Amino acid sequence: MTRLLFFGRLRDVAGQGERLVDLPADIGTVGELRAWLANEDADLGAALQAGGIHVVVDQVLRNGAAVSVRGAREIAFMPPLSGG
Amino acid sequence: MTRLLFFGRLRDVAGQGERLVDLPADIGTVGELRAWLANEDADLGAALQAGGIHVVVDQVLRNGAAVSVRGAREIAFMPPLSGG
Amino acid sequence: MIRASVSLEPFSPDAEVARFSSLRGDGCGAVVTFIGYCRGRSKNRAVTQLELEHYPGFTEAEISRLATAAGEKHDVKDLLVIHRAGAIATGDPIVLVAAMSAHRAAAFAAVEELMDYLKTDAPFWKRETGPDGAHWIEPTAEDRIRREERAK
Amino acid sequence: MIRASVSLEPFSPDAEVARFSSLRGDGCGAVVTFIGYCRGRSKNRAVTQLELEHYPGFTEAEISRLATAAGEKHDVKDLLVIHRAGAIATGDPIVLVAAMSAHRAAAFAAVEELMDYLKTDAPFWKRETGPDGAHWIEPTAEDRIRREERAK
Repeated sequence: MTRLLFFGRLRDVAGQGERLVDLPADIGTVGELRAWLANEDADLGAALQAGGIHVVVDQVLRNGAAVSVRGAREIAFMPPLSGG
Repeated sequence: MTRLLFFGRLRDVAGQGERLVDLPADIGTVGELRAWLANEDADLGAALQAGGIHVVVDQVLRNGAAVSVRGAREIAFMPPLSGG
Repeated sequence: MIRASVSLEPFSPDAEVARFSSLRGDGCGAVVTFIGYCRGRSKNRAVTQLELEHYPGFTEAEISRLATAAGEKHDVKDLLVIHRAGAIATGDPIVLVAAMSAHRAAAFAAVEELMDYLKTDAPFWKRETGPDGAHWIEPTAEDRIRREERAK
Repeated sequence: MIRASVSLEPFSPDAEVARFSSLRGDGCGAVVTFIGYCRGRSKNRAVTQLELEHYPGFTEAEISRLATAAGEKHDVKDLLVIHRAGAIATGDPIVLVAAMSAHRAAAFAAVEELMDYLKTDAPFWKRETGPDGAHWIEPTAEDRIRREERAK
């Protein structure tokens, strides 16, 4: 199981802050994960493709569609930071 | 009676921080006051002539030998400020 | 020491600063603190509630990393950061930053630098609720400019 | 409000800051404080005692004037200054400056500016006693330079 986290306005779009999913074996990258999510929820897919979205894989900031998500336990999608 | 105040190293030279004096009637300015004090105490006179000494007459900063001391109740001699 | 934490409950800046400054050695000549409070207005809109969402673990690590960077840049070894998350009432403290150093310039610089970092780079998502509903907030242009000025 | 005082007894910066910040309105977003402590060393000499002589009445009036100038320059209306005088033990607070404002830049600027003023222009005469005797202290070249930079 992989835990997906959505923050800020992405949480609103996703409808919840956290989703536990079984990723299909053919999903190996952030780009493939986004496409898979868009397939089920077009609004969420569009929001994840927008500019300024950062991806954190197992608590490490990893940007770019090619970043691997294989074996990841936690993948977070972060909209632009509000700051403190 | 006029109260003379000496601060910092001037206090050390004067031997005390405060002196109550009866100023002679012919002493009308800071310059005349310094000369009068020097007459009694050459070391103090020299210290009061040194650079950076500020004079405060009745709690108002008033620099220059020509400043009037007539009617003053309190005259303070301040060496360069150490700051806070 | 660099101490960074996120608090889900209201905290007392006075008590935290007292504890922090009690740890100073006799070479410490300066303690600078900044406390940011939740204002009742933001950009001329009334604010009735502020919510700060954070990413547990990641947010603390990022704040700690920013504090370490600000400390190293200004040669300040002792820094404290406490940042609220959750629902914050008007008038409550949001962030406390404190620094101690031998002389004042370093402590001032470290606290200001760290606040500039936090304002733009801390992983928080801020939602303000007012009479006209809730809004997600992003850093202001002024915050970005201060941050960029610092980076020069 | 501008509050400036000289204290002949040790004071608690924590209690004073708590009182000051409790007076903030809901438009206040920032409180900045500086606390200067008596160090055990000065310019690589050990210091066993520090004495700060002041001119009662005149010193308070001058500090108040400097605080008003710093506040007006940065549009900060609420400033607190407490300055020790007398014999000060190593580790004791010497000066507290606190400012509150809507946004942080003004409060930081007012506190730093006022500290720069105080370091060179406050009517105090400072005597440090160490193993090699007592010395009267004048502002450092660094203090004067900071002060002049500010004046530009």
